[in-house]
Amino acid sequence: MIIERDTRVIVQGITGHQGRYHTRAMIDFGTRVVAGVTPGKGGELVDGVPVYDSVREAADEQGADMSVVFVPPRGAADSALEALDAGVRTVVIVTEHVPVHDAMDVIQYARLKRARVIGPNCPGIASPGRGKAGIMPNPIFTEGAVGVVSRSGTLTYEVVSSLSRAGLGQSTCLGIGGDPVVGTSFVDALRMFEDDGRTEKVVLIGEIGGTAEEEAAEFIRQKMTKPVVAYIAGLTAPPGRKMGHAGALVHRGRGTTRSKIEALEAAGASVATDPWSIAALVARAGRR
Amino acid sequence: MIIERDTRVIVQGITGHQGRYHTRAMIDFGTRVVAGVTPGKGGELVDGVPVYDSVREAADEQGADMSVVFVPPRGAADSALEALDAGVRTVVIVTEHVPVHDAMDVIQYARLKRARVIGPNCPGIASPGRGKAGIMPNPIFTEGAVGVVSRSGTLTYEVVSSLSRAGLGQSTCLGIGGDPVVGTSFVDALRMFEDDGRTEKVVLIGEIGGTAEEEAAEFIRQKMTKPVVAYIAGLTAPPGRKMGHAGALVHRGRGTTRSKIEALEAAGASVATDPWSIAALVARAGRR
Amino acid sequence: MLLEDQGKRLFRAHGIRVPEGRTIATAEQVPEAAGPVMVKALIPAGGRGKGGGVRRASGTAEARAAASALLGARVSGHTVRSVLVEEAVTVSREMYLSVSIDRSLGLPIIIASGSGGVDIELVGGPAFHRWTVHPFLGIREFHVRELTAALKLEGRESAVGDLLRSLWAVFTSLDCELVEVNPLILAADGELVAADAKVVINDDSLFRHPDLELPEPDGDGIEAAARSEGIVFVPLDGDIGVIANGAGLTMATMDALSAHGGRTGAFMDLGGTDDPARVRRAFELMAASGQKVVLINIFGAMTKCDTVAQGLLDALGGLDRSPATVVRLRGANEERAREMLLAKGIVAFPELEDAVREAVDRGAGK
Amino acid sequence: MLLEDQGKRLFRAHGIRVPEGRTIATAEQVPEAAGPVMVKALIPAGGRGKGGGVRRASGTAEARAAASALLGARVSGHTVRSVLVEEAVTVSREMYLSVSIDRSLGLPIIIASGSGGVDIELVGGPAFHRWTVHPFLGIREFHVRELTAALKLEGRESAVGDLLRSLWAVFTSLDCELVEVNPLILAADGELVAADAKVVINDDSLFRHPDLELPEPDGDGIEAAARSEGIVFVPLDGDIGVIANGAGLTMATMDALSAHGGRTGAFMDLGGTDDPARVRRAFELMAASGQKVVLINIFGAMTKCDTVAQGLLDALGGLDRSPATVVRLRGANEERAREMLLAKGIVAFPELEDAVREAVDRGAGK
Repeated sequence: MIIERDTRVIVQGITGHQGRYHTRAMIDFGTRVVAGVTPGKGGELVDGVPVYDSVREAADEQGADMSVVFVPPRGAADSALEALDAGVRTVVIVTEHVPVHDAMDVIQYARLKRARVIGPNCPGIASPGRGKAGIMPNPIFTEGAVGVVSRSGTLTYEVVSSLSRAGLGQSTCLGIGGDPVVGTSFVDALRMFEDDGRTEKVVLIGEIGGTAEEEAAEFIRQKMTKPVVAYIAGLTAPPGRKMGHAGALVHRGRGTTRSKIEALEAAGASVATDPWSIAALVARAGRR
Repeated sequence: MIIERDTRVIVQGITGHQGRYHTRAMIDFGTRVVAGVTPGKGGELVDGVPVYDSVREAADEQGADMSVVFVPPRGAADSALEALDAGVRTVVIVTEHVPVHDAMDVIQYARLKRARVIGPNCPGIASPGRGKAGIMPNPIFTEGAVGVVSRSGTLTYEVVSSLSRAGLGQSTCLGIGGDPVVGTSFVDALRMFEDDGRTEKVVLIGEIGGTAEEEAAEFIRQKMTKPVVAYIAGLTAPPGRKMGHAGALVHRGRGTTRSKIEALEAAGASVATDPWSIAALVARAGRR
Repeated sequence: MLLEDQGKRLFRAHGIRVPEGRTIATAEQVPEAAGPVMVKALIPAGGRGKGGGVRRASGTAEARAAASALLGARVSGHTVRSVLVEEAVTVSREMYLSVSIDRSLGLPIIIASGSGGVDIELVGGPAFHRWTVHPFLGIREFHVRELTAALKLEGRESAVGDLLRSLWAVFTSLDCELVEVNPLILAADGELVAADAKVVINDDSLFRHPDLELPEPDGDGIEAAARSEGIVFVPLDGDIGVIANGAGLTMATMDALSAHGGRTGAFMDLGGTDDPARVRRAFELMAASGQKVVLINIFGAMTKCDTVAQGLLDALGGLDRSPATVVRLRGANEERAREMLLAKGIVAFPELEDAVREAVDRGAGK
Repeated sequence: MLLEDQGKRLFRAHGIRVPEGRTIATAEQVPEAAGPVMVKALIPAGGRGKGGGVRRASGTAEARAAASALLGARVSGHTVRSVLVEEAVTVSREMYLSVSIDRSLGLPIIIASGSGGVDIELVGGPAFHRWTVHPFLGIREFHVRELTAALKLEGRESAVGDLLRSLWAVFTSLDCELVEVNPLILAADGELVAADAKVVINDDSLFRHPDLELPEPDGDGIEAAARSEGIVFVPLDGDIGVIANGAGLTMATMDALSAHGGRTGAFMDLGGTDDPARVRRAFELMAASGQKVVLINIFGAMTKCDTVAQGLLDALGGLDRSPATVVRLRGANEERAREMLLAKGIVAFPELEDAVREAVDRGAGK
């Protein structure tokens, strides 16, 4: 799903600290990282990966199906637009603190180009045994049939790690990002998991703020045949305060944990009350 | 193809001279004209068709799959964008002299909305026995299996009329418009005719300027199984002069009739040397 | 969020009519008023009206009294440092108009209502009209026509168009999350007047607006100090401080505490770091916030567990008194971190559940 | 298309450096020159260089002689009414840069070449780099980076960015079909200078630019008179004038004439009309253009055949001498029109082929 063994991945901002570190980790995960891009650094090598001055050059010479953007906030949108303009089909924006108007532009341009944006402010995607585009830690994963989708980073690692310890491997883990406006929604992810032959069960990790979980619940009710286990963080977060994520904000009474949990339960999802109970619920979850 | 018996058509600029005239003609053709739009004229009736102040209202109350725009050049793009924004799937822009930057905006917004624009500066579309959106004259058509696509207006009527006299009815006749930038290209039209169960043979009427016919030839060579008869106007037009249509301009040696005819013949199309020989070529054309 | 007077200056610069007014910091500065005036607390928060932060005065003396009462008072959780004194516009009708971002659609949205006195909590309800505006198109004539009809301002299309395009210009040029006019007034003289101005600028875009002076955030020194280090600190009313890395994990830890009978006293999202000094600073700030217990929950990825352990040990070594500290570590370099802590007598739990129970027990004074 | 001096004034207003120059209408107005100058014919057409319309002069006397030779002369089919005299920039390198519209893609396109002296006919060839620019995005930093590399102007990214954004601003704000700088000069002082300015404005957008003074179109009075009536008239070198309705039909009629041995003397696209007076005026203009034969080919749709017949009869009634007239009619009210014409002794052919043969025969004087 989204990333396969033969997906040609490029890294934008590959010569930075984060870019270098995660390029190594992606290669170790088995990802086909074919090129890096840093303007002015064309011709260098990072861990054996050739660096180009532009995505267009990288795409012309190496092919580029997917890009991971590690470029700082001021240049992140420009880099993502450059990738989309050069025909990259999936752009993962890891960068945190991307201006929200920039995010809207990038996401709408992707829509125009029939491409996909994941993020911004997201850990990316990992499909154990196939490839990874982003920053999720390699050791937590095992190959399997659980699809995981989440607005969070470390909480997701926590959950994936506990799934792996419980012998529940993952098909694909997708971090959609913690910003108010993101390119790939829960509903998009659920639709892909429902259609994905490798995925049997789905874990959805949400949090307060917005109505993405309520929309996910509606999709689960109407379209999902695969079982969904959900967990929503933020039950005790005070309203009106941003809780770390720009998107995690209960505003004018909307987006509470309570409304999300109720919607998901009404839609037939099992909702875990603690992160550590998720694995057990997944193990028990049957085909609906 | 594009317009069917149950397609709900609205008319933007319905209270103008052209709008009224062609609304009547579309209804006579059997088209389901459900509403008209003229800001400030909401509540009126034109030939029994209710008029609304906005597309949104018209769409909410009557449904709107398709719109025909008769609004003058200054407001044509705004009207088309309004229709696209309200969810109309196909917008036919009849208006001549739409600024080319406006046309680009409208076409790109349609792309974003996964909708179709036909035109600007086009006679629209007619599918005998099903419906018509545009200004082609009703009496020239007969129901049949010849698909016609053209950059021209009256020349198309001439050809359709001669096809009808020769007993060769039409499945759909699509006028893509004479401007340099149009929403639906020859290639788009050929692809639809190739997939259309009602169409057995295709007539393509081109003219000097641009490379749309050359691209059509490439598509015919690679993808078309149905026979194509072509005619290209402008063999004797002098280079560097706009011949009536803004798009009919041989510029810097590109877009000559000669190059178009050669490309089409090389692709296996039959090319007529006179408009009056088209019908005979169509009658003779076999499945390739 | 900008203060109302900043928002109104922006509006005026974009050609939007706002009431004549003056910002003052002491009651003596209240200008002589010819007629009735509004006296409004300048705080970066909505709901001031309900909180008593907006008063009407019939003349200068009343205005002074109102300013005097407001200055220095707490309104909606903020201390009032300045007030706006402005002409009271003679109202023919009150309306609502805003441009914001619809999260679900990921698009700007205009929300409008032709009837005044609307409860802002109901924005999105049936009394409100909504139009998404595509960022690639901006405001088009059809938006203006539809908004004019929705606001029942037929015949004033040109004024509505000017207003809407100006609000859009503020919204886009300043990277806003919200530009709200509530109420928008149809004045007795037939003009449209923005009687209030609520402008919320996207935090992540501030680098593009270096000249913009944002109001000092209220809140105590620890919050401000944490912010200056890029650490999110939110004070809460319990006694267990939670330090975790990542917003979701921090909230999940708080929720787990609560589910087991604990009460979180502060939320601290450490974010990603590979710098022990930063961890140390975070712990010191948390310790200074007066928590009885601090629960540290780290999942090591980019942030390594041993980095956190080192930072924590550095902090503890430098503090005279420190709160009871419960540590839970998972992930990269977890073993090494556990050994480092154990050498100093600190047990790091591998399971969150155990750490949560321990923290709750300590908080309850068991 | 704007004249070069107009284009350069636009460029300058957008911050683009252009050579210092002056527009003059007589050789006496040539300013005193300190060094070498360029003397350039101001005509709305490309290819002036090849046509001898651009001359270099080493000083004032040479410049006067060049201006004198150019003023009043015909260059590339246009009469030179004014010339531009400007400083000759010391060239370090010549380049090419334009923004235009790619018809196939329906998108704006930047075309650039780092090597000068390029043959403009080869634009799009391998020496040229091309980037579409999405109208919804405009110029972005990545375009600037790529253009800088393509022009081999590394280290001058900021100057390239300013230039490209300015050209884009001209292109979009003036509804251009083409904004071309050929050559773009890297001057000896290291600055980028637009040595030429070709700006083609989309005719259909002129209503948005009422202040723009376009050069008087050359061409004879009939062309201008037709244009003022919204009729397209193109003079050609044969003797059969073609009046038809619709661009495609008119061209097809010309082609058919040619295929049968005739030579078209003028193209006239009547467009759509339901006004006999307009048809009459069209025929009168065609008659005045001195054709031996006029072939009228009308397919009646919105334009009815009887309207055309009436207009034609009105015209013929008012003319002392008229060319031989061959009429072919099809479509709405065809029968009625044929009767109207027959009553005045004119046979209207139903088949185009027959009408074409008749017109060719008449043209050949048979």
